Amino acid sequence: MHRIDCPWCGVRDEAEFGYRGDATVRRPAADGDADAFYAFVYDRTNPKGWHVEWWQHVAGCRQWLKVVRHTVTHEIRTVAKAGDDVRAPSP
Amino acid sequence: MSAPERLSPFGPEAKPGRHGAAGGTPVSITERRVDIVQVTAGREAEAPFADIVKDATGLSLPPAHQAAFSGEAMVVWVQPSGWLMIKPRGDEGALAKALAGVAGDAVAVVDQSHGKAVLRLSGARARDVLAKGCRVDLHPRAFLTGSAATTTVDHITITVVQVDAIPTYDLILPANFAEAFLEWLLMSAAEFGCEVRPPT
Amino acid sequence: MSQPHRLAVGGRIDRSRSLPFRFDNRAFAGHPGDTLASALLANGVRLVGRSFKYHRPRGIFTAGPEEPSALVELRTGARQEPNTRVTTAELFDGLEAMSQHRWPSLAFDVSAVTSLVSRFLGAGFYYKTFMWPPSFWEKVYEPLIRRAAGLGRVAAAPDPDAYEAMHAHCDVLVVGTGAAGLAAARAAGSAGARVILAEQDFELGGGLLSEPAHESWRQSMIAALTAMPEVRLLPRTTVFGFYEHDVLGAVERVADHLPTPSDHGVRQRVWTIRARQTVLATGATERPIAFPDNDRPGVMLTSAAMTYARRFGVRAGERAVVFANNDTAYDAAFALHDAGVIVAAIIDVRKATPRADGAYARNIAVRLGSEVIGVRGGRQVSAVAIRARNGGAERVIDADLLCVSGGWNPAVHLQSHTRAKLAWDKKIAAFVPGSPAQAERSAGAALGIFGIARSAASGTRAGIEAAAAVGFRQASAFDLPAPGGDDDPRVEAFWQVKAQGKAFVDLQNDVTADDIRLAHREGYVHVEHAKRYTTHGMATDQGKTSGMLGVAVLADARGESIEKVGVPTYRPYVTPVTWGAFAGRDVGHHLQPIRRTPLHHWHVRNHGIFLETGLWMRPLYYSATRETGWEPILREARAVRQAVGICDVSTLGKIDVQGRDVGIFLDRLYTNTFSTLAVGKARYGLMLREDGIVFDDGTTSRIAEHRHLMTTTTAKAAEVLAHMEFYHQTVWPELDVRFCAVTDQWAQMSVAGPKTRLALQGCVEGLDLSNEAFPFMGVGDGTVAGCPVRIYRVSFSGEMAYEVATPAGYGERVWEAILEAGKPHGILPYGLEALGLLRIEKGHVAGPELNGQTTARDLGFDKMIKKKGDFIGRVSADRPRLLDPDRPRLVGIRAVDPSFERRLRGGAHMVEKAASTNSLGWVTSITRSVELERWLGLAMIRRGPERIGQRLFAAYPLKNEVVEVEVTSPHHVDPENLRVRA
Amino acid sequence: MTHYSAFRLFIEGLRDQTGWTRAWRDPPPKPAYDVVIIGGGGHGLASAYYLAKEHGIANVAVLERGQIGLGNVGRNTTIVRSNYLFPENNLFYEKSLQLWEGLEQDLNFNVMMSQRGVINLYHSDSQRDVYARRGNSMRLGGIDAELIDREQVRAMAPILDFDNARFPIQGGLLQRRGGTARHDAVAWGFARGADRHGVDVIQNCEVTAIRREAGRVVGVETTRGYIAAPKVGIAVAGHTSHVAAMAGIRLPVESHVLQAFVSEAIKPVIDCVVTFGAGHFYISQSDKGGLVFGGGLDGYNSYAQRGTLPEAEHVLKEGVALIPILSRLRVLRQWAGVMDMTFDGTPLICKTPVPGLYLNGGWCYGGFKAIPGSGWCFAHTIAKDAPHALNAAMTIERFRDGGTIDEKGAGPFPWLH
Ligand SMILES: Cc1cc2nc3c(=O)[nH]c(=O)nc-3n(C[C@H](O)[C@H](O)[C@H](O)COP(=O)(O)OP(=O)(O)OC[C@H]3O[C@@H](n4cnc5c(N)ncnc54)[C@H](O)[C@@H]3O)c2cc1C
Ligand SMILES: NC(=O)c1ccc[n+]([C@@H]2O[C@H](COP(=O)([O-])OP(=O)(O)OC[C@H]3O[C@@H](n4cnc5c(N)ncnc54)[C@H](O)[C@@H]3O)[C@@H](O)[C@H]2O)c1
Ligand SMILES: Cc1cc2nc3c(=O)[nH]c(=O)nc-3n(C[C@H](O)[C@H](O)[C@H](O)COP(=O)(O)O)c2cc1C
Ligand SMILES: [Zn+2]
Repeated sequence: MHRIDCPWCGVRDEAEFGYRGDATVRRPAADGDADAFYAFVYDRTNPKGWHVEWWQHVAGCRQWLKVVRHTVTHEIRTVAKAGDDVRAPSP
Repeated sequence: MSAPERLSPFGPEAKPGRHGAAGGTPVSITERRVDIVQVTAGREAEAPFADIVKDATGLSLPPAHQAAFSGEAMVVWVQPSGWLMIKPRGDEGALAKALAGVAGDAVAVVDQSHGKAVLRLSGARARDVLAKGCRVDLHPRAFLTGSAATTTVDHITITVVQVDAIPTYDLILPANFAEAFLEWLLMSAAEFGCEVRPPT
Repeated sequence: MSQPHRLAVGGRIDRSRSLPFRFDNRAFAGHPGDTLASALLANGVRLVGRSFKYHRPRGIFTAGPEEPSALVELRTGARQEPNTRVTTAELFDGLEAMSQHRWPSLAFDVSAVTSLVSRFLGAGFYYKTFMWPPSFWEKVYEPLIRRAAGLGRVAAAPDPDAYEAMHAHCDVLVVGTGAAGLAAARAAGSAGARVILAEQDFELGGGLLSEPAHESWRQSMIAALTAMPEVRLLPRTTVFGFYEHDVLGAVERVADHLPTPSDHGVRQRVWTIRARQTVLATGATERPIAFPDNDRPGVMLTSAAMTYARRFGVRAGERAVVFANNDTAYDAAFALHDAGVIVAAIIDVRKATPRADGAYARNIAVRLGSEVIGVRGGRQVSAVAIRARNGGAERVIDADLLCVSGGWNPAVHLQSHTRAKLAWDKKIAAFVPGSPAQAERSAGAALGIFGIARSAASGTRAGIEAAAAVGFRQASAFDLPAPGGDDDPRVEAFWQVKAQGKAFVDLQNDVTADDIRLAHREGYVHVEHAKRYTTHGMATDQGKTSGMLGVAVLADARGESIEKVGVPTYRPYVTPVTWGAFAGRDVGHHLQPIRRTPLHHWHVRNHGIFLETGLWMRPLYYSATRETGWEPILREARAVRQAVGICDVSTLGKIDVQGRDVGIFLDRLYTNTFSTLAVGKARYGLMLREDGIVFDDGTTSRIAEHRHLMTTTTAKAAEVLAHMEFYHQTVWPELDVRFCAVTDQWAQMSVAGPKTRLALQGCVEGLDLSNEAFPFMGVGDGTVAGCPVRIYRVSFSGEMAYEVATPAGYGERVWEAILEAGKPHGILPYGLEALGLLRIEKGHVAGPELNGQTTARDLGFDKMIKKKGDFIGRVSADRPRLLDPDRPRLVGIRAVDPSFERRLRGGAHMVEKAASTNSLGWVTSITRSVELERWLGLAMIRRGPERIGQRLFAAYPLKNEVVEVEVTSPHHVDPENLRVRA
Repeated sequence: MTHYSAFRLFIEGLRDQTGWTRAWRDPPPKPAYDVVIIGGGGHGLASAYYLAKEHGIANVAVLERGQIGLGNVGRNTTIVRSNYLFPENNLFYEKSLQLWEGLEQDLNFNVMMSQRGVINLYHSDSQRDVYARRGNSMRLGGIDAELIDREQVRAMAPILDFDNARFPIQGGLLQRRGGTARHDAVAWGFARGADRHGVDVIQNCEVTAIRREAGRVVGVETTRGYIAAPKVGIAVAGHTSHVAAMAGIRLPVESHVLQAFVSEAIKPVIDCVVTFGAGHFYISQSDKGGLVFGGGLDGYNSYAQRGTLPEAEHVLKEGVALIPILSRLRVLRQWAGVMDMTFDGTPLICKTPVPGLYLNGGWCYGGFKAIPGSGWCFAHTIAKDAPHALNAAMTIERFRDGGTIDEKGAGPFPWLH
């Protein structure tokens, strides 16, 4: 069971959160073309290692959080607010 | 406007009385009939809004996962720039209107008096009852009087506020789940015995 | 009720009380403090079960949860519980147990003939046969195999007992209460840490329970721990899994030692323990040695025989032979001797040991450099055949108990769950915990440390370190047990006796050393391949006692070290866990919490027939006589088409959206424009996912300049809110918008039908409902029966309709007031079914059309897609194959035959000719029409709009039905939308 | 190599099983092959087998980084069926099912294919219609499917809860030809079968790079040296993204974890495969007597082959809700496998932008049943350098051009499929 340290609420169980995948892809600007949207919607690195990803504290403060998590060990390195600039540590 | 009596969201079966094991030190469960308004301040609106609340209720806006109370009034942090303001039941919609009137556009004021239900759970074993569904650590080293947490209990999103050291908790829950939650709570408390008190 | 094998004195049982119990319908008695195993042994019962494959007689092999052989069906009726280890079942008054996996009786088991042909049934034999003739596999062979397999039987009726979950948090979790665990818990507890101490046994003490010399220390430790307010003791609690993020699962057997759980009590609970640090003081398991017939009843682990004598006051046999490769067995042998068991000989594979002197002092014969090569007796050991290892003649020693000790395996399972790698400890010839991968450390025998004093010291260290790691410093020291002589286990790695006969390496699954060698010969040389091919270590005991033997035999066959070969992956559960315990309270009707609308109890009182839709309960229709079929639905729908009806639509998702940028935000959320919506007006909106597929729809009203109230579908309410928050918080944080879910705040009812206005005018105050003052898509406030209402003039049914919303607590009052006012106009409440009927007639899309596969264009919403400006899904919706005119598109269909005999069904496929198999699309929704008096529906058909007027067939091969239909516009009723504006 | 038969078993029984030989050889890698298949799971081994058997291409190596058969093929809930909605899927899976039906004899290895029937339960009319759409699609494609009512479900699986359920059972979509097969045996049987045809099954040989010259594949770097091959097929399931990335290919694939469970062995209680329609739970009983069951994905990207506590609670509560008499039974073991989830839930069997490189992946949680069919189609695609009609739609391009095959309608969220 994941335990995620919400910057607002403290450490909480996975059950309170929703997931939305890779947070390194960004929605293209309003004039983005088909390629840009393909990349946003479908193209994924799918790393075996550190992954920067979206989790929402649904049954809590309802904030979308940027979580840096290891996809093999499930270790969580960072839990940041949506606007924060966080990167995956080098493997 | 004064409006007719509201129907309790806890359903017709929620009658005062004793449930579960006899003897021991039972916990008590009381429906709190209150008005609740959810307020969400826009950016930059938080500070002026805090003053407004202070003036209106005498309460400071509590920081993250805290609640502030004074008498029967309570303000509970629920999300960044978002609080629940709870007061004894008054005229229909009056609390929301009053707040909206003074807060203006920069603060979203939403009446939840019917959308949320409040149960007060109290007794020496209250913590043990909640531990059967509440995932948050309620141990006194981690959660004190004035602490608040929105979390899931029995799969339902509930805001838990510790009111005193007995311990007593106010459980703020979605009205549509009120009956289901009460059922769970009675089952979980049955081992210790449980007194359902008349609503206040 | 004599207990012939009960010792006169000693043990932790209460001889003053007697507990009657039954095994295989025979009556016996034991004492409080007994397990079923000790009570059976006390009564001289040796034969307890049959093995899985060969149905060989089996007895009690261990004294703990690692038991591979002695499994029974415990209790009867709805409480029957298969595969229960007699070694952990606490005796209670009236306990009933039956042997299992035998027929007709335990003593005479017909299936034991498999043993005679066992030479043909080597490992994996079934992969090589049963292939001819092909049809025989399913008809003949497999049914036979299935019947023969399996062990016990599950109960025939649902479980009457309750279970529950428990959530816990602690600084230090200590698993195990032997010398190491007690010391660790006390060290951590006295440092001030919050400690949980879990022990699977019903008594705390582990190995100490068989050490009378340390009893006072044990008691003082427990007393000290009990006195610490932040230490929680959990007996009868097995920690079954060590999961990620330092969460451990444990199961507490609250009432398994009672005939039934107490009133208001549960049988078991699953604990979810979030531990900042964990100390694994789980002890060690003794392991056997593989030799021919090492599975006979009467062959037992040496420590188990000792435990029966010392803890339970039971002689597991009269005359014992001990077969060992290590020194700990001597201590056990001496304990047996001191308890009055004759120890005929100690057969030691080693050439020498300092312990031999202790044996001679007790007049126990020791045969060094010897091995056991066979066991005499079928259902019970009668003698043991031995020989010198360097070759020598066979000698036979009479004995009814053969104690075997092949050394000790530290209980490393929990650590292995964390993916920590094991390390090989040559000194004890066993795997020990490797460096930790999570916040844990091991102590005592679990770490490969033997001796009470040394274990206690190791536990103390672990407890101090664990507490320190989370910021607690030890405050006060406590006494440790006095060191007790020579604690060196001195073991010589010795695994198998190579002699003729079946030497088992997995007692429960009947895997022999020969099976392992066969697997190796056939190329299944990796330990995981060998495991799977032979099923070694896959039984209910997961190879806890004999697993290492198989590994050792494989290593020998490979000519490699055990360290190199490794063990198969250990996974949860340390011991198997009851399903019910995991389910907790979430069973039967409580599987999911029920979500009720504010009108729920009105529906209940007024004969609503309910349907579970997601978590909601919604009335399908109303019928006092509980009719089935279409009649009640048609009645309700007719009321709407001809007069007026009222329907509870409180389940629709409602989101209050406020802020200066609401208009901009909604424009990006919906395919159509909302920024232009006037205050006091509602508009229908369509949302896409970013891949261009329709996500959700609903009407949204502008309540004030900077405030909108959105409605979503019932099913998607939560998803839509999360979706909005996602885009707001992560993509467009600059927009000033705030969301608040208000679904629960409102009771909402749709009042629809040509007489709606008349009905509402009879009860609504403060709002002019005339068409001029309050046109279609208007929004306004008023009161009904003194309650505030907000009224939206929107229509799902296609009739003139008003949706009336009121704060939830007034729902019933408003609903009843409208019913009262509508009475003269023939008002009826209508349910989900009539609602569906009406919307299908009208051609409004819902769940079956918005199924995640359709685009806005597919649904005929081309006009709702704005040409300018960004919105979610805009770009992806224009991918070429989503624009393909050949895609299925929404149309209406009507049965050509107006009689209701040949019914249309949802899920039918559209085909060109009655016999065609080429699908042109499918039927999404159907209904009996009250307006057109025939079956009609909606369908997604390739080039559908181009086919309007054509005849096609709705094929439903599942029922061999084909119905001819005409393709029409989806709007079967009032396509001009006159009624809604009337 | 020893032929398997009852007669042979008899003979070997008489001579203490001494005559059996290795099921497959353990050859060292050769410097070059006509085709290299990366991945010794079900798909890789079946592909090699059919390359040799159907196309006469036997100079093939299957390179497995660890031991064959210990990936998903050796850890799944073994359900075999062809009850899919879209013809692009159901015709493909039907081909696979037909191959399953003769696999024992074909491979001379008893993979215990057992057609005891698969029931997908429905609990409401709307769910029935969704299943009916699927069942009718199957029937139009010539595939067996039946829509059964509550009483028919009861007759097949009387132990389900028909009386006290939160979500009462209304009926089910039944495919009688569906069932289960023995997971391990499938890997071993194909390995042995491929080996018999001359394929080299090479274990402990991890591919670390894909070498290209002038844009074309020429071979692979491995932990056991360079191996040349003009054609390379990827069949690495959970690791598809990584191996594809070795050739510069990025995919709409994420790795997610699915868990499975087995109970203690008990006497037969359920003969068919049952899938709960009001949650995520499916169950069957193995020939050994253990109940094998599972639920949904963990819900987040993961390569951890490890069971979790929330999923255990989730799956077991649905298990007890569906079959209350299992409440007192014990669950024995919990494990997990890494799924290569595509963004529409449908697999990829196709050529790639790199000539000579072929892709077989995106199996999600349903690739066990696909093993023979996928091997057969992939072999065809590699041998002919063109897809078979059965896998023509299973391309990477479908995500760009909007031709996704989204059976569930869950959209581009792999963890929801
Ligand atoms: C719990 C669970 C339940 C499931 N239930 C079902 C079910 O009921 N029915 C069904 O049809 N499907 C089911 N599946 C899905 C099915 O198991 C998989 O889709 C299928 O097995 C995947 O194909 P595979 O057998 O080739 O994969 P694998 O067996 O995983 O084979 C891939 C192989 O590639 C190897 N590899 C990876 N990288 C490299 C490299 N660089 N070099 C060399 N080798 C490499 C791996 O070691 C592995 O052996 C389930 C899966 C799981 C985990
Ligand atoms: N006499 C014996 O039979 C025996 C057996 C083992 C150890 N010892 C001796 O005891 C001393 C070691 O003490 P120790 O404390 O390390 O071991 P221990 O065997 O005394 O205690 C381990 C305890 O952990 C419990 N346990 C194991 N796994 C568990 C789980 N998953 N959940 C809950 N409880 C679990 C066991 O029931 C046992 O009570 C040494 O002297 C050793 O030689 C004796
Ligand atoms: C269909 C099936 C049946 C299984 N039956 C058993 C079983 O009876 N006993 C057991 O210990 N494991 C059983 N397993 C689980 C395996 O032991 C193993 O956990 C699984 O294949 C995953 O491998 P791993 O745990 O080594 O990673 C079974 C697995 C499958 C797929
Ligand atoms: Zn939070």
